[in-house]
Amino acid sequence: MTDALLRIEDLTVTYGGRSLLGLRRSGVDAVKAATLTIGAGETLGLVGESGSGKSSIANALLGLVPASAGRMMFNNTDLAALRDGYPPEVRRQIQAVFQDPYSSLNPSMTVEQIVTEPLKIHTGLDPAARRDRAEDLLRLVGLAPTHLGRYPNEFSGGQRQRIAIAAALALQPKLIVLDEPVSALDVSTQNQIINLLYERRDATGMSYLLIAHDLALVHHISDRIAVMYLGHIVEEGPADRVYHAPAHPYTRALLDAVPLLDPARQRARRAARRSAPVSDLPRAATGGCPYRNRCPLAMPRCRAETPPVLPVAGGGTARCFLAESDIAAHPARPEGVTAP
Amino acid sequence: MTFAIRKLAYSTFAAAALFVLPATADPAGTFRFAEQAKLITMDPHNHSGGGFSYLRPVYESLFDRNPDGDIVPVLADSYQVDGRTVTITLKPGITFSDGTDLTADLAARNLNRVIELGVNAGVKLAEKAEATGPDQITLTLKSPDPSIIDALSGTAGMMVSAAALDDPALDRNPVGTGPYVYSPEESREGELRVYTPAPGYRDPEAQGLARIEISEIPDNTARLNALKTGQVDLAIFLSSPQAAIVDRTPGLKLLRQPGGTTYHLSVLDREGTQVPAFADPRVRMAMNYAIDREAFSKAVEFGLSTPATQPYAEGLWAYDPALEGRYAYDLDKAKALMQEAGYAEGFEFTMPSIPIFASRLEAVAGFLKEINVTMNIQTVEPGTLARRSRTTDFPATNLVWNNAIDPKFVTTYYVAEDAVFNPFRIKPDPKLTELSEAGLAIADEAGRAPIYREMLGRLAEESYMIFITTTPILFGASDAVATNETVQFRPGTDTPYFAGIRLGN
Amino acid sequence: MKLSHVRPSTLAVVIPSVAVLATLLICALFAEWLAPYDPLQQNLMDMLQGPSAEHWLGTDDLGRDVLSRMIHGSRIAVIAAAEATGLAVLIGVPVGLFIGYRGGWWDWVTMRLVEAIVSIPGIMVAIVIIAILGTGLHRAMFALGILYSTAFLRLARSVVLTEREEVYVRSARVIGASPSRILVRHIFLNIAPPLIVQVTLTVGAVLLAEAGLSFIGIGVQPPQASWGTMLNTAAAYMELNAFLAVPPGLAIVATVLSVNLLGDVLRDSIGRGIRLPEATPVHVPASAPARSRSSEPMTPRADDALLVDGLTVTVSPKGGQPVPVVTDMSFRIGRGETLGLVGESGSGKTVTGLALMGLIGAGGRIAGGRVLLDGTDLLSLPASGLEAARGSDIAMVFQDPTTSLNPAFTVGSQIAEVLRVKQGLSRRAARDRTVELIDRVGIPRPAERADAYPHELSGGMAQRIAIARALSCGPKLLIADEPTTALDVTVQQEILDLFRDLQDDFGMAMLFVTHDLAVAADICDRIAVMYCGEIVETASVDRLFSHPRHPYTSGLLSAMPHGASGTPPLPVIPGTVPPPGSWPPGCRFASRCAHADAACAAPVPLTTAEVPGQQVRCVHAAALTLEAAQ
Amino acid sequence: MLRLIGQRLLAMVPLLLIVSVLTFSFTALLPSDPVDLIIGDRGSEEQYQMIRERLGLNEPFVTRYVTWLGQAVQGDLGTSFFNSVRVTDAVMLRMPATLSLTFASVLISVVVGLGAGVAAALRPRSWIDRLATVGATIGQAVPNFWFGLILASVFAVSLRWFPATGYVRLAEDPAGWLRSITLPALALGLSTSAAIARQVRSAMVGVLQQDYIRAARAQGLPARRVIFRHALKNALVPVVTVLSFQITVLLGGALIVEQVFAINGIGSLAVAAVRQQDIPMIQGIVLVLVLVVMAVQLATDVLYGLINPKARPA
Repeated sequence: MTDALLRIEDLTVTYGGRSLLGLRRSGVDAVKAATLTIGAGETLGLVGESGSGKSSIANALLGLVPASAGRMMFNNTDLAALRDGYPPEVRRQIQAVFQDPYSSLNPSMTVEQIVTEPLKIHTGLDPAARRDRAEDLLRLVGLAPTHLGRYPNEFSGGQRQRIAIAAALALQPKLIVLDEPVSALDVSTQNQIINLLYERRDATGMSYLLIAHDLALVHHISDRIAVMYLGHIVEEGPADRVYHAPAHPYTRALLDAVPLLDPARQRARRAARRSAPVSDLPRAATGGCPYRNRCPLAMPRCRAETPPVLPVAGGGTARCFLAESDIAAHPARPEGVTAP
Repeated sequence: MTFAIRKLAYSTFAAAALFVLPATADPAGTFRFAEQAKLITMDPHNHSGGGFSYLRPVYESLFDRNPDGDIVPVLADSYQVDGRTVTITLKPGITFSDGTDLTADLAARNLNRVIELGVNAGVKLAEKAEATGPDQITLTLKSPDPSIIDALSGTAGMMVSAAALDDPALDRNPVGTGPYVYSPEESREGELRVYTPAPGYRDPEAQGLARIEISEIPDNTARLNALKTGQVDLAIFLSSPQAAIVDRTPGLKLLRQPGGTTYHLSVLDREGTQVPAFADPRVRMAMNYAIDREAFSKAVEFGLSTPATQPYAEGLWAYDPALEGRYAYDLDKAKALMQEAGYAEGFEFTMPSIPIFASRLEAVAGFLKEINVTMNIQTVEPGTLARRSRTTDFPATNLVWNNAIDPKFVTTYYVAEDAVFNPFRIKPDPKLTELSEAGLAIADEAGRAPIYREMLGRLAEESYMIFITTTPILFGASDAVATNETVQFRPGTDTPYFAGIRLGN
Repeated sequence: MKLSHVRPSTLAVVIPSVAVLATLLICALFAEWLAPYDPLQQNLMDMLQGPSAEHWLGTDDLGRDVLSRMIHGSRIAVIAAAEATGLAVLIGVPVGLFIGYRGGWWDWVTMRLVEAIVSIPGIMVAIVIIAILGTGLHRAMFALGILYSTAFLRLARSVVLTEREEVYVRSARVIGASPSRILVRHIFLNIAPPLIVQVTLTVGAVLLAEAGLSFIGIGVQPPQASWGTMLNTAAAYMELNAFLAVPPGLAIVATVLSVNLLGDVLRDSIGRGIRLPEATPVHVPASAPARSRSSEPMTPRADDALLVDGLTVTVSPKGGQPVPVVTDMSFRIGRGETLGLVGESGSGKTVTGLALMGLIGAGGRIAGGRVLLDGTDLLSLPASGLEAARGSDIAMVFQDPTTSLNPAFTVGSQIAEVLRVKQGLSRRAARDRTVELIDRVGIPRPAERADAYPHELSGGMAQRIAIARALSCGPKLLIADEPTTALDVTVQQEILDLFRDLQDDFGMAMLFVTHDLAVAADICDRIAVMYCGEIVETASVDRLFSHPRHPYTSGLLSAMPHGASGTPPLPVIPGTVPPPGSWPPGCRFASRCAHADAACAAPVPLTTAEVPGQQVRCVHAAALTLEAAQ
Repeated sequence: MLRLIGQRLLAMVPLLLIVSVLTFSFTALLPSDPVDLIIGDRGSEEQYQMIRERLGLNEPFVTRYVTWLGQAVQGDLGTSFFNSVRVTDAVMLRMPATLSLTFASVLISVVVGLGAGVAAALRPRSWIDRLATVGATIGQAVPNFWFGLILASVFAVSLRWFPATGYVRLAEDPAGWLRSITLPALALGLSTSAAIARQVRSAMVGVLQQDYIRAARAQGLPARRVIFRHALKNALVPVVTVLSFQITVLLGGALIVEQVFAINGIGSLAVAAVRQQDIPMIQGIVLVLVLVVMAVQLATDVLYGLINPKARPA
């Protein structure tokens, strides 16, 4: 894929491996050999439950935590190799919007200061020009230039997220990492922000790495979806294929767990679901497939071998032996019964 | 010239007390005394002022003063002074509480130690001691000293046992010939010293008490409270509001002992190395004139003391009526002198203080402020004022002059180039040296008085010793102690005689 | 801090404090002019006198004027506070910022040093430093400056460390701000509020310490007048003139008190975490009063487990007027039925749940209405009756299982406690029943888990425990307040299954509060949609999803990720939810509603729509064709 | 719990070492030569050298430190420069008075502080809350030694209920000990009880807003039980931290209050040692005080672990 903007290869992120008083502690791998690609103008949705490591990928990509192994090729630069921080020309191309609109804005800075801060650092614009640009940015995100002199605590959650987006857009980056950008917002505001993000993407041709826990939401707005489970990318592929024909049992479990908006269909699905006892096995399985302790389709083989990355019909890959044997054997509807 | 005393009648003061008490020999009761000075050391030869009472139960000197102020032999049997040679015969059969005997050799060793240590000003003129017989020692002087025997009735004459002299911890393990022994086990450092009768003491009659407790209470209020609540029977007081309160408290008596102390400032840096203004006698005179002694003694000393412009109070042989009113309070004159000396704008210096002197010094500072002299007060640990005054840490100091001691000590303490409180080693006026030498050459008081009066007159003109008030020695006592005739006080010192005290019941 | 935000009660503290400090400062600056006498001017004949016309505060042991000495003493106090605090800030803040930012060995060594200093009583540190430097005001203040610099050092360091983890600092790093720029521009700004508070605290502490050191004679030296040395003198003359101790003591108390009070006010005013009401409310002149009910009263039915009729709740913000947060709430829940209460944040759904339990927090008040549980009006019960009903007849499960279980006790003991208190079971029986209950909510190895502390359990497990506790006494009504919101989606599914399962077993009615219509679709029989403190629509779950009659319901349904069709732009409800106090007097949704017109300006009652059991609060309900779920 | 104690003890070793280095080196910074102080200006060079030799001052700094530390761990803190009093003995003799005073005031602070804090937290903005808050605010502004003077003047000098000065040892006369310690402990405990009351109040108010309190009340547990069992135990967690810090403050305050009541404790020993620049004594006092503080910290850590299960090692 020559037009890939970002290619993450075998990225591993380890926490807690610091030496303390000379005593080395073994670290915890938050991300294990993850491989992902984002093309120019493309949105990759990264989905997983809490603790799956999706935010760690974002932090590694943003240079906030070091990568302990692997490569992150961005425009032919290996970000993982930049140990002393990103040079400005890389920095300005990768921006971010974070989850919590209340803590992501410095409470003691005005909106103008927040929005023009990137301009001050990366451009030689004079204050007047910066202010003009800040006014433009506010208009772009649906706020009024009169808001420039205010402090973040004077805004609602949705408005704050708009300010955060304005600051991220200031340098016209090539890639924005969206780390759960709407999950702290009310339903009626969520879509406003999503629409804003997409309007901007279409206008500029940026790429997004969209991190979220809600597959349905991600499905709407991503070109491709990657699913993470305990640091592993277990499935990856075109958004529609992953959503409608999940190849990995975990992806399917995620989809099944989201209640349907149609009460009748939801009732039917629930009635068909066998109320399984709660598993007492640890969430993380050591050796073999990491999902096998939870997997309703686990086979003896899953214990012995780690499934390789396998191609899936309809595009993408899955780390599951089932993908190897018979892709077609699996139902293509998310509400399908999971009994073997 | 020969001056000798032969075979003075042996009498202890305890023996005098025996006349009024039944001769019960068993020690009984606890006598509790409160000191205002903290105990620094119990090594008599290193002792440098304040807190003699801690030593008295344990140590005896070669001589002592009786309640009438006469010098009497204690460990000595007799002495003879012949010019620069003092021959002392020891009383036979004196033993230390550790059972060893006081030999002439040991006595000489003791005296030589005092001389070598050089802490004690009284033996400044002594050169060396040697045993010249089984019970005889000879002390050689650098020059004749009429008060040498007086010196040997204080800490300089205290005899320490041979073993104790070798003990590096002598300062806390005293071993003497006295009627009581120190009990370190029962004592509490910094708080309480306990003494019990010495076994085998030669005069059981002097051991009237089962126990002596001396408390260290530097805080005036605390000492007053201890007296009020009966925690102590007798306490030293200086003129202080607390002493005034003792006088007014039912059940307590304030005992005024003759002698007393004269409070004075002494300018040490009188050549102006640290404080140039001090080099000018007019400045020092101005300071002398600036102090309102009447007000001082009324207010600061609560009327317990009298104004003083010389070391000795009226009635003592060295007292000079001519000096009376020499530095009567005269602020105008003081200011004029400052002007003359070129210090109208004043200057600044630092004065060491101990808590009991705090209010006095504040008052002095207030007076000096009037002539633009700023006196900063720096507190030093109680018990260390004398020691610090021997260093060049301060350009001036303030001390008390004990009226009971010989006027020759004015020279050895303050005047001579190697005087104790002359840390800047300032050479005195030759005339002063001449006068003090003359004062030593004569033995009788009548002959010496005019010489010392002249010397004190000259000193007054130099004005580096600024005398302020004379206070009698004050003791606060419970009524029982105040009326107990066995409790007697060593003239001119702030110590009772512990030997001989019996408690009434 | 804007003055308009300062409350009158705060002013009552600020004004006298500022007055005291201003007086102090004026005295310090103009002591020579203000003092009637020279502070060292003694008059030994007039010593230890009480207050008189000549000497307002009397004279001391040397007849010096106490008032004059007090005034000059205030200069010492100001110098002392300024010197020591200034030095402490100058040493502490830069070093703290540096080691906090630099980390590593610098940080480790410095912090161990600081810990060592802090583990020695402060006064001892000061005494030792004074031993090195000598006595006197400036040297003593130098000592205190060094001593208190540790507080500033730790403050600056901890601000750097905590702020460094803040998301906005991550944002700053992402836009490429250099570490020094982040430290100076982004972090340092935030150190100001705690720094100011710490300065006031330190000033107070310095004044006390200076007085203490001077009192024991190693601070300011006499005859210089400081309040501490004056107290030292007073101590000696306690029995002759006790009054001497009063003026300097009171001066110290008044000064330190003023400084501390100002510090408290500053801390309350400029501390982090204050969120003012959103600045762009819907523009309505006055907030809607807790208006009289607009809907028909409800009549109790025999099969009602719960009947809520006309419930109105107000909340009084600190020092403010009561604001209605729930108005005209009327709904019923039949036996064994589950009613979903759905709404966005701020709609009043949680308050409603708490109001039913009689547990609205401080400032909250039930202003009207009835809550009939099995025919008994809970609101008319005395406190003890309500307490008896809670747990036994009506129970609640909260949103976050990790905070709704007491961290200090084992989970088993928390269930057993309820059984013992409410049902009088013996220790043993309670334990057995607890293990049974834990087993019942699907937790493996129940006896073992009973001895675990909440933090040792996963969120899902903890929520199961909370459910077990709520159900332990077999309540008639269970209120579940967003019980799955804090959980992962797969765990949410398990918990929802558990709720259903248990409801079949226990047969209780359930009020299920959630913001997620899909969750409501899964678990509820009927749904009531809330908006701005009132129910805007209620219907059976099937009816609501297929035929929403309120524009808000319809808007929510189409905005749901599952409901929305295909690609962006996704359907939206324009604008934001107005906060309580800013509600329009008429239809509260009017400003965001595409169908609003003049008819919506008047209060709208909840009226029955075309189907029995479906009620809607919209004047246009009958006329509109609205989008349903998929 | 044993593991917690072990961990804490281990963590204290480096801290103690640093304190010992710190103490040892800052006394080396003393401006005046202790030998000069001891012998005055009169000593000969010979004497001077002799004393330096005896005091070991001719050794290099590190050697002196190691020697001193080696003896210190065996409980021998050396001998005073000015007399033959062993530092360990002097400190141990004075410690009981200071510790009595400190712990009596801790007791007062905890009882008063807890009571006032809980009472205030239960009824926020009521008169009792206002009273407690105002009292606590004033209490923190009152210098303890001044309060001591006032107490002494009223209850000792005027009313004569308690002795104005002095310390009676517990072993000697328990009733007398109690009487002698009451006023100083009250004086000392005032500001700490104020601090604790404020901490308890804010912790209680915070805890009472927690979900688990609402949950407990939702279970219909009696209010009293919820407050005293559920809330207080959690509110005590930050209070214990404050208490640990406050005990250090109290120990320091005791040094001053001792002077008001003429109690022969560590305070007067320390002031005297500093005035005389008695290096071994200063070192010993600081080290022993730090040991006391650490023992207190250990105790509070254990207490902390008891009431806060999260603090226990897994």
